[in-house]
This record gives sequence, structure tokens and C-alpha cells, in this order.
Amino acid sequence: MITAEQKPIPEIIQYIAPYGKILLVGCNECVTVCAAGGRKEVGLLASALHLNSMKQGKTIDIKEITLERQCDPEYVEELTPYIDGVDAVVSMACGCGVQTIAGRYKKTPVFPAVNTRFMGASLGQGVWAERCKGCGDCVLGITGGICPVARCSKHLFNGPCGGTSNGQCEIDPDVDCAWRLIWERLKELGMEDRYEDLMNAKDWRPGGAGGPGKIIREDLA
Amino acid sequence: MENFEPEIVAFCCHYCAYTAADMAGSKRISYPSNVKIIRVPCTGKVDAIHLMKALEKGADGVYVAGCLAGDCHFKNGNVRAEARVNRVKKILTELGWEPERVAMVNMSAGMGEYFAQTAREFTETIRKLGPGPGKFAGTNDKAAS
Amino acid sequence: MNTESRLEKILASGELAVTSECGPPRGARPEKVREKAALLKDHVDGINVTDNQTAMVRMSSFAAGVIIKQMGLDPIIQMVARDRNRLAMQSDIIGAYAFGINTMLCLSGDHAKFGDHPMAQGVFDIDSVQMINMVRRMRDEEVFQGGAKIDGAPKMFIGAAANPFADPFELRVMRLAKKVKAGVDFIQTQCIFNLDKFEQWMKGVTDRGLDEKVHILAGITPMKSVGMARYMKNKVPGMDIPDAVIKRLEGVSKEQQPEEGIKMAIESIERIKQIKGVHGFHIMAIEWEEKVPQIVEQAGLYPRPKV
Amino acid sequence: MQNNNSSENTLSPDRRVLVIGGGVGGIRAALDLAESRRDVLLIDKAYAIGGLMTQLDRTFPTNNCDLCTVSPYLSQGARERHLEIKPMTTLTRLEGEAGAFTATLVTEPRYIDTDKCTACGECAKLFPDAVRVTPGLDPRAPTCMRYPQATPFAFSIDITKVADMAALKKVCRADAIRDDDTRRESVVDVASVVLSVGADLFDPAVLDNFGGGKFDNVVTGLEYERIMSASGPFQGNLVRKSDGRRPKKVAWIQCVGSRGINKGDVPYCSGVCCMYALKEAMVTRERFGDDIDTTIFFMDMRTYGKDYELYFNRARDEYKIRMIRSRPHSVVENSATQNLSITYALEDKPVQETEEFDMVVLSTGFRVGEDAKNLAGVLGIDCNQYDFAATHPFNPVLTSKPGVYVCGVSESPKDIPETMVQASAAAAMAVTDLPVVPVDLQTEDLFAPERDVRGQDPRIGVFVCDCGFEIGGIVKVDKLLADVCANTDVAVAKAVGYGCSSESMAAIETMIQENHLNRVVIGGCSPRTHETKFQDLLRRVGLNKYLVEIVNLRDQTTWTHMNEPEKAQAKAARLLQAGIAGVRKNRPLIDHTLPMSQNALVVGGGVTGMTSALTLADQGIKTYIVERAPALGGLARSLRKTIEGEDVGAFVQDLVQQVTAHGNIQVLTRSIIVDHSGMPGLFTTGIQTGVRMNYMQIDHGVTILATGALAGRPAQYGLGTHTNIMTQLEMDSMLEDEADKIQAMEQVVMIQCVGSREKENPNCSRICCQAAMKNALRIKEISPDTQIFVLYRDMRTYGFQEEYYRKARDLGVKFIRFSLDQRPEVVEADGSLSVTTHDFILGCDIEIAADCVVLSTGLIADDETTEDLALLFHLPRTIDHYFLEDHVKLRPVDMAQRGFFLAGTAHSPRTIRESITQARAAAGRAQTMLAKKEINLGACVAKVDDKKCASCLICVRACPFDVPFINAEGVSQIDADKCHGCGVCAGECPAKAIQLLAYEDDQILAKLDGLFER
Amino acid sequence: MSFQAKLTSGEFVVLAEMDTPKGVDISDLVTNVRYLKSRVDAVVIPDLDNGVMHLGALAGGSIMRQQGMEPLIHVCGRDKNRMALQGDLLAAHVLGIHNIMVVKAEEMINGDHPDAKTVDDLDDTGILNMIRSLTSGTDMAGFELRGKPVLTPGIAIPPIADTEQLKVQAAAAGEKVAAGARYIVLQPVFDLTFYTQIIEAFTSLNVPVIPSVFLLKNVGMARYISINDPCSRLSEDLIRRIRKARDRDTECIAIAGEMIRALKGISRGIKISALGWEDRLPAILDSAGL
Repeated sequence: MITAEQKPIPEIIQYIAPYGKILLVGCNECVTVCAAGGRKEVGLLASALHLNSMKQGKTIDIKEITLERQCDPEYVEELTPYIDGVDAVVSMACGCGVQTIAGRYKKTPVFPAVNTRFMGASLGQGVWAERCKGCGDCVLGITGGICPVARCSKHLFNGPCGGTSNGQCEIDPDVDCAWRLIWERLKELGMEDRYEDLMNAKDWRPGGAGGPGKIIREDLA
Repeated sequence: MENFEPEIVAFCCHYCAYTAADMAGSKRISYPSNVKIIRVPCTGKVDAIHLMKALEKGADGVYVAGCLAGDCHFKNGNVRAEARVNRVKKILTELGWEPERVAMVNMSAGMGEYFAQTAREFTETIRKLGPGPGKFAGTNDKAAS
Repeated sequence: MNTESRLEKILASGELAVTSECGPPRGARPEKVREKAALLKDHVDGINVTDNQTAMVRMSSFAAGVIIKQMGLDPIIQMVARDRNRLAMQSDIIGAYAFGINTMLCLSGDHAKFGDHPMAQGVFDIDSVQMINMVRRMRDEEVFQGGAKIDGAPKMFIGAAANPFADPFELRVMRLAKKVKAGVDFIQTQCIFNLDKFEQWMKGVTDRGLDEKVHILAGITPMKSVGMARYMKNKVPGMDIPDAVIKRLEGVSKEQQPEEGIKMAIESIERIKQIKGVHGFHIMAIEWEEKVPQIVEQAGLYPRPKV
Repeated sequence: MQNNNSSENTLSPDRRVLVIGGGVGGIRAALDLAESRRDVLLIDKAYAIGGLMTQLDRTFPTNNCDLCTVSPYLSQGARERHLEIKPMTTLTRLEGEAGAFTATLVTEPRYIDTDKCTACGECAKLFPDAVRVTPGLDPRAPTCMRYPQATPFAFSIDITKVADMAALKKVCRADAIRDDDTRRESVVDVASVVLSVGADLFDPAVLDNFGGGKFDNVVTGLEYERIMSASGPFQGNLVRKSDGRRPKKVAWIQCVGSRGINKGDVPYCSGVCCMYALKEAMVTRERFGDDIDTTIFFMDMRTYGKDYELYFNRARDEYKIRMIRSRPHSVVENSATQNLSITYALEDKPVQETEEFDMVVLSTGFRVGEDAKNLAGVLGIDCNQYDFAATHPFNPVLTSKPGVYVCGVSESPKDIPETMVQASAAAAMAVTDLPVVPVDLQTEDLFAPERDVRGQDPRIGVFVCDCGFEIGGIVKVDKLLADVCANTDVAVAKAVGYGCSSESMAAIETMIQENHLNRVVIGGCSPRTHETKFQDLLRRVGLNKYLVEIVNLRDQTTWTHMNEPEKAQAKAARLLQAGIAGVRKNRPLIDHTLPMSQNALVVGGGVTGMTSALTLADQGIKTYIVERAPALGGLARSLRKTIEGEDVGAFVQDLVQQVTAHGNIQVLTRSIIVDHSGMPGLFTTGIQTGVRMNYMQIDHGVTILATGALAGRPAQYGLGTHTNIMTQLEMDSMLEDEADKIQAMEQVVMIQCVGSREKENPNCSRICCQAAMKNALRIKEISPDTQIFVLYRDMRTYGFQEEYYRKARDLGVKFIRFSLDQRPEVVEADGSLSVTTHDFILGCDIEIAADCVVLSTGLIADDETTEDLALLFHLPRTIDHYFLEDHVKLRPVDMAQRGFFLAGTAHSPRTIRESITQARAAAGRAQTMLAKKEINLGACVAKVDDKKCASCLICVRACPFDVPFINAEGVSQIDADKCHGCGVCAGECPAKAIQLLAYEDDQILAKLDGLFER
Repeated sequence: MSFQAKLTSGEFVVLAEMDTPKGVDISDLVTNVRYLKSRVDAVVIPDLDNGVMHLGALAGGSIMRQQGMEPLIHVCGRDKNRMALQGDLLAAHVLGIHNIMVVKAEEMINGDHPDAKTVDDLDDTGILNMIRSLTSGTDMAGFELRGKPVLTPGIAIPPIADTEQLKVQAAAAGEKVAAGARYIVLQPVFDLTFYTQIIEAFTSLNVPVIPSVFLLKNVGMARYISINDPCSRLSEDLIRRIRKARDRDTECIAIAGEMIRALKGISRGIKISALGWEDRLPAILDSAGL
């Protein structure tokens, strides 16, 4: 899942300062699940923006709507009836959603209200952790199901650096050393010998180094 | 603003704080009439939006009153409520409003006197802070609701 | 003999090698490099030039290396995976080699979080093992990492670091083996304070016969004070400082602590000399370069052999 | 005395229980029976039920207004299908035997048809000829109603006061007056009888020294209550009868007519007067001014009930009520000022004092009246020497006649909580004469089919109670109503007087129907107490019960802002507006139900637990007793004799045998409760049982807590350091087993209140005074020459126990009072003991040599156990670690957590006899719950909107009860049966896909809108 | 590695006890055991433990096998004569149950069928001898078996209060070891001071010694054990510790965990009894660092 965090409200306020009528758009997918931009957050942000405008003694007109998914043009189409009546759109979806709206409604400025963070998994209520960098060439098959790209602070492919202490990463004692985890897992799986295989320098193209990625499924497209 | 009388909303859980408020009544313990109670089954029901909306609609201060720590009728609703109150405090700070305008208090059903005391203290806090967001809305025109 | 490296020659001769370190200045001050290098001049076989050590911006190791080389000394330039992608690395390597620099050390590098640019993006295009492999192939196969032929291959004597003390301990020998497999020629270890553990590690190394394939230089750091010892114990990742070290420093007055620290460093060297597989010492006197000659002398490693 | 074994009677299924007396005790018994789906006939000689309690102003220890707490019970009584009420009716003959009595009843003419009377009050307005119904004070018309919420809700006519019947008939528009009404006799079949006629209050006019009935400003306690009462003759204004001025100095004289030996006195203690005098004094200062000087003249302060000592301390320390330990000699009136001089002697002063007061209140106690004596004759039951019903030594609700049970003051003097307990116990016993399985198992009361209001525009009715002066006296109800009319959808806005009275309820029903209202707002007291009542009202008129909002105008507005009427007015208006805004959004909801487990769990296998279990098991309820000891019996096993001389050991053994042999009882000794889950009616409790702690779980619908208390053993007065310093419990054994040792004793010193009424344990242990008297008398019996000294703080031999106190004094037992700042000291020198104490009368310290020092150590709560169970079951406790009942007065054995009941010394210290009563009561209350057969879970449950759900799992993780799950459709599902209704999921759902029914977001936001509408 | 293999190799073994249901609803049993997979070496299934009628151990052990767990079942002489016992043991082998613990059963009078007849055809040593006979290929009557069962018996030692009893029990255990017992399970431990002596005494018999750890559930239970089981030596401090804890449930688990950690150094394994709260076994294992 894509995770996101709400932007500092002052930043959002700054974006919309010139406008009086705002369309505030949530997304019922990833950002709902990570509690950053679902219906509830839309309501809270709307309320916060109202409170802010009150401070200025102004009125702001906010229309709240939450789409099933902001990254699909068909869902984004649902905004059409409202778009002409607003001065600006504030999107609470990930960057994909913001761009889908911006691409569809050219005349209306679109502002992001969340910072898209990473692809993560949920560790429990209210806790998400980065698990995938979308590098386009998955090595999990040989690293015991633990990703050195996403979970090692230095993306090391050939074992832990010298900074590991007590099994934790040098950057933060709360961060597990990915290579410690990989090693433990390999041992559990009886695949210790895998460790000494040299992993060659990575081809970063599929993950974005080769320019903006695109997938075309010819059987579907 | 002279003679400012704050408007205060208290979300009280049915099992503890609302009963404590009734208890204050049956003991005839007075507290400021500024405080108006909205009853909820558990403070865990109180959404951050409710607090924000109360301020938006005209409250100068809002507080959530739940059971004592560890005594929640529903195990931990009061803990969740407190976390939400803190979230709203953070939002208010970001907006430049005083975070003291929202608060979480805890009490048992028998603490009528404490209910009244809390109501008095909170009212005083808000009185010192002055009018809340809702009071500014009217300066130009009516806020969207 | 693969390279022209003085270090390689010393090691090949079977003598214990001695290297030390010179942190380049944080500014365009070539005289600082020269001052530091001059201190080490006669007492070491190679001078490590660190690469933005602790993720703080310093004069590039390549440039400082050139200055040292111009002094007629032997720089060992360090290169970290943090700041350069494979293109930049390779161009710097051939550049350095063009200036006569023939010994280098491949490192992952401290995370940017610790330095003065914590907001910087860590490159980490390839890791240290991959870097070793790249440099070895540049030298031996005369190809760039991408596969293209090099016209004038850099003949680098390739070093790397090893930390015998970091977790998981059992991986530490294996990781060395991996570097060996990638083609490393010599290893400088992390500062050694826990000698028991170092011996344990070396036993693992010799058991696998790795000492036959790689030269291990033991890392030695003199403690300047008990404060430094405590700081290293608590703040520096991957460091293993036994309580006994701190206790011993606490046992003497503040004034005597530097001397005691040097004494301890010398004792360590004496003990490590006995360990099978150790082929030299890498003395890291952090911002205390002036004491290196004293240590080298008192440890009986002076004078340095001529090769 | 009868022995109660139920089953042998010839039970007839259509018989019912006859309850005689409609006071709180009778009402409680009748309601318990009706709730257990047994048919009941409640008769009362008065024209409305309610008894004494309805005349009280406020009751201790909560100092609440009584009428409003009791009235819901009364009108609930009026609507129970199983309950018939016959006022103005007496029993004239009882024939047959238990299970098959034939009762002859006589009903006096009321001259008003209760079916027709609308209680409009026209007749009373036009014929206000004063008569005095309540002694001395209450001006009443020939047609009258006793109090505003009377049941049945109709007037009655005193025919002797009527001069012109035709004129009277004319004013009645309902044509309800029947001048031809006559005395009617009826015969009914009843299976059992509960006697609850109470007792009269002593009339002090027969005494010549206190001026009762002679001086205007000398009143009885009850008269004083009437003066203070809002429905009393002075509309709640405290004034002197002589001049209508507010008194500045009021004195109470205790024990008037009780604990006496003079003409007109009775020897027993009336048990309630100390508390009511304290209450009246406190209310006086609270309501009518701190500057009113209040003084109580007493002999012993008998605050022996649960937490009553704390109440007494509050009266003395916080309310600064002056306490004078003296029985005044006389009261003399100053003819000019009508002020009163009281002459009294102080303990430590040789001369008499005289002091003048504005008003004197005589604390008069109970006296059995002639009617009650006659009734005992009709019933054929034995009475004791004071004409109270004689009862079984171990079961105070059993009379000498099988099938006839007694409760309340008819049995002995007692206060409301004790009466309530006994009433429930009597009801539980009365059931044993009926068939075990009730014939009528129809599950729910029938209500009109619900009107479908969906899609209709709101038509709101706003009804505001004035609650006497409680609301109407502070805010202007008219103004409130005028304000709400600004809402266009408010179709009706009316003041309804006492909203919870039958009259008002009927009026509201009519208005709802006539105006086609589809939503209702009630402005009155707290929804906590009255929501159900008004929800039922809606159901009666065919509206879904969730279409009503109760606005708390009293408890949270007029009571708290009584000194700021304008602010109260403004707040009331806002709250009403919020209620109106909220009710617009209310939707019809359906309650969820589950079948109820018919098993009971009794925790504790002492006398209390066993008695509860037997009572339940006899009614076919499978009952588990969980006892941690290896054997049943509890603390009673260490007790030998009761004060009445009964053999406790034999009694306990018999009880254990009955329990062990009972087919419906499963005894689990050596068992510890370790976990608990479920809901009222469907609990599952985990138990470790047996020496090896085997784990098992049992399912049960109700739980009775009978875990008892511990015998106190504080390390005071050298207890534990010397064999001759012992507790009363040890003395009790010694008296049985080592009588020779007693004979060798020359002097015995008993010290009272050891470890009780002290800072660490502030309450009175209640049992120790009688225990001391019991043992003192037994010592005297064995060894008449042994000198006994009892060092006491107050002798609390309440009720008939006073007799033993008197006997002890007669036998020469010496009583020496001590106070906490001058406590006795036990000194040991060369192995012999002596006790030093201050003698207030002599004014010096005295030393008493003692062969034996007996300490009255009382009971202390089993803190560890009650704490463990309180955590497990989520139950409240008192500060001194006893369990806390739901309502000290009205629900003394029910716990706040539904399905839990409390009995015995886990509640508070009490004697075996009292514990047994409570055990029966708890079992009876448990039966009323089990009678329902299904659990109503209410409608307040979380509901998921599938379309909005993002399946994020937040609800799954947040729910404190693990109810939500992602179903096969891939969305969150919350089963209504399992949902506890806290709303945590709704508060967290990031997609706003979950709503908590009855508290939906739009309802809450609407209320906020209402609060801030301008 | 199997439980027996671990035991012989000297690795620390972890046993968890699981009660079979009183009834035939095995859903809890199956659910709870799933959380223990790869965390314990064997699951102990008592047989009509505490004199309380339950689903039999043979079936319980067989269910464990189905769930991929190694079973260890109790055998006692209270309820069955030598015929039934031998038949059951052959059945055990066939069902894949090879670990047997010979226990002295709780007296019937303390159970839920106090009226039942006590059999006691064989005592503990008798059963051990019988097992030896069966595993060597003959039944007690001397008939040769068609196929020898593989059964490894251990014994459970009754609670010991003092050094006197310790001597007696150790001697008795010595005989049983001689009769073929291959490991020893000890009473629950709540206090290590005397318990260490107990462990030492039995360790001298040269078979692995496995102490038991009970999960206390609340103050009431701790108090009960402290009063009624003097062998427990459950201290007032421990009770106070539970009472003072903010979260008593967690504290009780922590106590069990600490006890296990402490025993790791001095014993060859551990048997954990959650006494009906088997769903908390994983938490105990977590707390113990296992």
C-alpha cells in the first residue's frame, strides 16, 4: 500500500489562500487505509480550514467529496459537476491522485494535502513501515523475504555494514538491521549458504533510473 | 472583550462523567452554566471531527470527560479519546489557535464535586483565552456549516 | 605483483605493514594536508585519505591524495558508496590513478544522517563489495563496470574495511570471505579494543584460510581520554569497548590519561602481533596524528623497511 | 415457626400472591413478583399507594428528593400486567393453607370511579374544606390526592366532609363521582401472602414533658419533613407554625417514645431516627441557610448502616451540627415568643443547663397500630411482645404461619434499604408457594404496532416538566416553551407539571396522538433515570422508542444553577434547542435480543451464598456455588450462638446438607474465579477448581456475590500478645467449650469499636454491640458474680437488640463510655491484665483489673478478594473495600453492572439473620432478571456502510471486544449481537463507513447546531 | 529435532500442557495449539487430570499429531487395569504417540466424580515395568507382541515441601529411573530458593529434569496456592507484585516468563501449564524469550 501523511496545515493554507471556493477531495483507497486522506481526514481538514478562515474573519466555501480511487480517470470524472463552481482543488490522495485530477481538469489548480511517503505494510493499529522501494527487480527470493533495498539504510546487497550494533541499524537503534534479519531468516530456512553468493551491481532501470516507468499489458491495453 | 462568557461543550460518557454531572446536580454543587453537556455512550465514540465542529459552530472550548484511567466501561475508549483530543490540540496549534481550547478529563461516576471543579477550571481557562473561532465567523458573514 | 603499490610490496615481503590516516581539511587548505602527512612521513607505509568521513564535507580524498602523492608519500584513497554512483567512482579512480595513486579502500560509508548534511540523498548505487569487484575488474579485466573496455586500466591495490565486532558476529567472517571473493587485497579493521573478540574473529578467518588470500591490518586507536572511550562506547556504531578499557582509564588522573591511552595501544599491538594472520597495523589516531610516530616506534615497528 | 420447604403444597397455577400494604416494601415485593411474571394483588387501606416514603422530603444518605426517586416505581407498578392494585382495601378473612388460601377482602367506597377520573382537580379546587390528614399540619380537601404522582391516579372523597353531594357531582366533567359507591366484599384465591403494612409513628402527645401536640413549634420528625417538602403545606418553605417565620435555632430530641421505660414509651430502638434527624438537620442547613443553628440531643448515635458513620461524620464536621449527648428533661414554651426552652444535663457536669430554641423536633419512632394488630389476628400469625410479627430465628421473613411472609417495619423497625431488602426476600419466599414454572411465559409486554415515520417531515412535541419547584421554581417554563415554538416543526410545546406522573404521561400520550407527533422532546430530569419510562410511553402510542430525546433540565441545569436563574434559563433554552435539533435526526431503531442463560453463579459458599443458591435452585434454576475454602459454611462456622440463643452450628450443618443434596446445585469448593466474559444474561466465567487447580468454564445468566467479609483482628489493645486478650468470636467459643474458665473470672472488660469507626476503617461494624451483649449475658448466666465492664463509644443495639442491652444493665454489667482521643489502655504487668480508661461521669481515669479483655473487633472487608473480583467483573467498591450496590436505597442488592447481585457481609457488616434476608433478596432479584428469558441488547450498535468501507482493518484492531471482522464480501462486518455499543470503531473509521446507531454523527452534529443556533 | 532427540542431546526442551475439553468441542484445543507450532518441543496432554473427566489423552495426543505437534501423554493407574493400560499404550504407538509420562493421579475424592471406583491395579513402578516389557516385545502375561511399540516413559514427581520429603521422593525416583524412567518432571515453581535444591537432588539421578511453571491468573489464585499448597512456597511478595501491577494479566505472564528464564540456566527443560488459558502460552513463551 502507498502510505502518506498529512501535510502541515499552514502549507495547505498557503496554497489555498487566494481562493474562496475549494473542492476537497479524498480517496477511499490507500490513503484511507493509512488514515491520511479518507472521508474522515477530509472532514477534519475541512473543519480546520474553516477554523483558519474564521480567524481571518473570512468565509471559505469547502465542498467535501471522497472518490473511490483518485488514480483512475473514471472515478475522477465524478468531480465534473463541481469543478466549475470551485476556485481550486485540494487533493488528499497520493501523488498519483493529485496528478490524475490535475490532468483531467486543466483550468483549475490542484494542490496536494498529503505527502506521499512510501510503499509500506501495516505493523499494527496506526503503524506503517516501509517495505518496498519499487526497484523493479525483486531480490526477495534470495534474501529470505526481507528487502535489502527498502530496509537497509544503505541499500547494501552483500551483507551488513560495520555500523550494526545489537542487531540494530546504525542510523537508529529502533531500526532493525535488515541484514541481521535476512541472516536470521536464512538460517531458519537452512539457506545460510546463499549469503556468500555475490550479488552483482544492480540494474536500477526498472525502478525508475530508466526514466518514468510505464507498464503496458498488451493483452489488456 | 469585556464580560466575555465562553460557550463550552463537554462530551461526557454515559457511565462516568455524565453520571458525575448528575451527581453534581443531586448534591446541588454549582458550576458555570457555560458548560453544555452532550452525552455519548463512551468517550471512545467522540471523533476528532466532533471537537473541531464544535469549535467551528461556535464553541469557545470543548472538552471530553471520560472514565478514570483503567476504568473505562469499554476497556480503553477513554484512552482513544485522549489521543484524539491530542490530535485536535496539534491541529489547533498548527492553525494558530490555542490548544488549551480542547481538553480531556477523567473522573468516576461518583465524582460530582470534581465534575464541577473541572467545569469551573475549564471555563476559567477559556475565559482567559478569549473568544474562540466561532466568534470570529460572524464578523464578516455566516460561516458555512 | 599486481600493482605498483608500496603497501603491496611491503606485505608481499612478509613484513608487518603500518598505515595511518589523514583526515582532509574542511576547506581549501592544502597546507593542512601537507602538515598532517609530514607528521607521518617516515613512520608508515601508506596514508589513508578519508572520504567525507562521518558524512561531513571535506576536501575530496582524490585531491588530498594527489597532494600527498606530490609530497612523494603513498596515499591510500578511500571511496565510499554513499556519495557517488558508479560513473563518478570510476572516473575518479582512473583520475587518481592518472596522478599515480595506486592504492585505494572501498567502503560503504557512514550514513548521511550522522553528518552535516543529513538531508542529503545517499546514492548507494553499488555497495562496497560490488565496488571491490568493480575495481578488481577494472584492473584485471580492464573493463568498466558497464562492460566497455578501458584504455589504460587503473592498477589499484584494493583495500576494504572489516568490523569484527558488529552484529551478527557469525556473519563477520563470512562477510570478509565475500569481500575476498569480490577481489579485495587487504583489509583494515575497525579499531580493536576487545582483543578477545578480535582473536575469536581471526580464528574464524584463519580457519577458513582467508588469511592466505587477504592481508589483514589490525585497526589501532589510542584513547585520548576516558571521555573519548565513553563516547566511542555509547555513540559510535559498531564499536566494542570493554568496560575494562574504561575502568583502566578511569584509574589514572586526567592528565595521565593520554599517556595511558598510548600505552594501551602499544600493548594491543604487542598482543596482536602474536595473532596468526595479522599482517600489519592501521593506526587511526583521530585528530592526534602527532602521536603516531611515537606509537610506531614504541611498538617496535620502526624503522619502516624500504621496498 | 414454619420450615420452608416449598414443594409439598397443592399448588394451583392460577393463584396469585397477595401483598398487603402499599408502602415501599409492599411495592418492592409486588414489583419483584410481577417482574418474575407471577400474578400479584396489592392491597392498601389508603386511597393511593406509597406509604410513608411518599411523605418524606428527602431521604438519607443521598439527600435526594424521595418522590422523584420512588415515583417511577409507583407508576411502573401501575402498568405491570401481572400486578393488580386495590386501594382502600383490607383483608378480613384468610382461610386455607399455604399454596391454597382463600382471602376475603373488603374495599371501602371511594365515591370516585378511578377509570373515569382524569384527576383534573376541579373538585378539589372547589371544595377546599380543610381536614387534617397527616397529624398536625396537612390541610386537605374532602377530595384529595396524596401527592402529585399518586397511584392510582385519581382523587377520592371523604364522604363525611361532604355537605352537598349534588354540587360536588356537578363540578366533575368526567362524571366520575359516584355517590352510590358502597363497601364491597370480594373473595380471591391466593397462594401466599406478604405482609407489609409497616407501623404507625409514635404520637408524642401522650408524653407530658416535651410539649408534643401541645406547643405549635414542637413537631415530630415527620411533620418537619412535611414542612420542608415542596408538596407540603408551606410549599417547601421552612417556617414555624406559630408565626410563619423561619426558625434560627432548631433542636432535635432523639428517642422520643423509644428506648424508654416511662408511660407511653417502648423499650426497643426504632432504628431510623438517628439517621433521619441527621438528615433533617443537614438539609435544614443546606437548603435554608448556614446560619440556622441545629442541635441534636441524643443518647447513643446509632449510625450503624452501610457508610452511615461517614454520613454522621459529615453532619458533625462539615455541616457543623451540634451534637449533645443528653436526654433532655423537658421542653417549656415561652408564651410570648413561642420559643422553647430545653433543660438537659451533661454527662460531665453536675448542674442542669437550659437553652432556648425556635423550634423543637421530636424524633419519634415506630409503634404497631391497632389495624396491624387486628390484621395479625386475621392472618393468624404470632406476634412478639411489641406486637410486631414474630419470625423464624434464621429467616426474618417467615411468620409462624406457612404461606404468610412479612417484610419491612411490620417485622421490626428498619429503614428504607433494609425494607427493600426484606421485601425482595419476602417476594422470593412467596414464590415458593407457587408452581415452580410460571404458566405464563409470554415474553414481552404488548404494545401498539409502530407507526412508520420514515419520510415524514418532523412533527415534534416538546414537553417540559416543572418537577414541582425543582425545575419550575428556577426557570420560567412558559418562556422556554415560547422559545422553542420558533422552530417551525415543533407542533406542540407544553408544560406538563410532574412529567413522570401518570397524569402527565397520559396527557403527553393524548397530545402525541391528537397532533400526529412523530418525535418527542422531554425536558425534565436525567435520561439516566427516566429515558426508559418515556421510551415506553412512545411505544404505547405506536412510536419507535428511539424517537424521543430527554433534555436534562433538572440534574444538570436547575439543580446546578439554582442561584443563577437567568443563566439557568438561558442554558435550559439552549439544551432544549439541542434536543430538538437532535431529535429531528433520530431514526426508528430495532432492539437486538439474545436468549438468556438460565443458570446462576453464586460466589461464596457461606450462609449467604448457600441461602441464595437454595432459593434459586428451588425455582428450578441451575446454580453453581464457587467457594475457595475446602468446605461450605464461611465465617458462620466459627460462630456458636446467636444473640437469640440459636445454635449456629446446627443451622449451618443443615444448610450444607440441603445444598449438597440439591439436584440443581453444583458445589465447587477449593475454587477460584479467574476470568469472566459475556454480557448480562450470558456470562461465561472461568474457574480453577480442586487441589490441583483444574480449569473449567461455566455459563450463567446472573451472578450473586456473597463473598463475605473477614473477622477483624487489628493489633490493638494487645490482641495476640496475651491469651486472655481475645475477640468476641473467641469468647463465643470459650463460652460453649470452656465454661469453667469463665466461672473463674472475677472481672471481664469488653472494649467496643476495636478497629471500627477509626481513621483506617471509618465505618461501624454493626454487629459488635450485639455480640458484646450476647456474650455479656452468657457470662452472667454462667457466672453471675463475674463483673463485666463494657467500654463503648455509642451502644448501637438497634431495634429489638435494645432489650439485651437493657437486660445487661439490669444484671449489673457496667457501661463506661470512652472517646477516641481518650482511649482505654490495656496494661500487662506480671502476666495479669488491667485496663485504664477515662470515666466522663467521674471526670477521672480509672483502672480496672481484668481476668480477661474481650475486644469487639467486628468485620473488615476482604479487600484482596473484592478487589480481585471487582477487576474481573468490572464492579465498583466502596472506599472501605466492600462491594458497592447500585442504589443504596432503592436497589440495595442490585449492582450497577446488570446481572450482578450482592448479599451478606460482602455488602457491609451484618448479622446472620440480616445476611439471610439479603441472600433471599438477591436470589429474588436474580429471578426477576432470569424471568425475562431473553436479553435486550438495545439498538445502540455499530453499523457498517459496505459501500464506504475501505477494509482498512482499523475497526478490527480498535474494537475493545474483537467484534468486527472482514467478511467474505471483503468489507468490515459488525454483528449486532456481539457489539457492546461503545462506538470506538465509529470514532476511528477513516472512511466514515461506521456509524453508531442512536449516536450517529449527524445526530451529534445536529445537537451542536442546536446548541449554537442564534 | 524430536523431543526425545533434544532431550538426549542436552538441548533445552520446552513442553506446554494443554487440557482436552470436557466435551467433544475441540476447536479451542486445535486453535491454541496452532500458535505453538515450532515454539514448543512437545505438548503434554494430561489424562483425566485432577480426577476430572475430560476427553481422553489418547485422543488428545492423536489430535496433536494431526496438528503436526509432538504429543506427550499422561498415563496413570487410577482408572485402568493392566489390560486397558497395555491396550492403550499399543494404541498410543500406532497413533504416533511415543512420549509417555507416568503420573500419580489425583485422588478421585477431589475430582468431579468422587463416587467412581479407583482401580490402582498397577502403581507407577508397575507401569514403568510394564512399558519396559511392552517395548521389549512381550506383554505382562509374557505373550510375544506382533510388532514392538516405541515408548519413552518419564515420570512426574509429586510436590515436595521440605528436605525430608525431598530425600524420600528422590529415592523413590531413583527406583523409577531404574525401572526405565528417562526424564523427570517436577512440581510447579514459584520460588527458586528451595527449588534449586530439588532440581539438584533429581539431577543427580542422571536423567534430564524438567521443572514446571504455572501461569498464575490473578491474586485469588496466587493466594489460594500460597495457602493450600505449602510445597509451592509462593511468597507474599509475589502476591503483592501482582496486586500492585498496573496490568495484572501481563504481570502474571511476565512472572511465568521470568521464572522460565531463571530456570533456563539450571534445568534441562521446562513444562509450562497455562491451566485452561492455553491461548496465552505464546505470550508466556515470548516473555520467556523462547
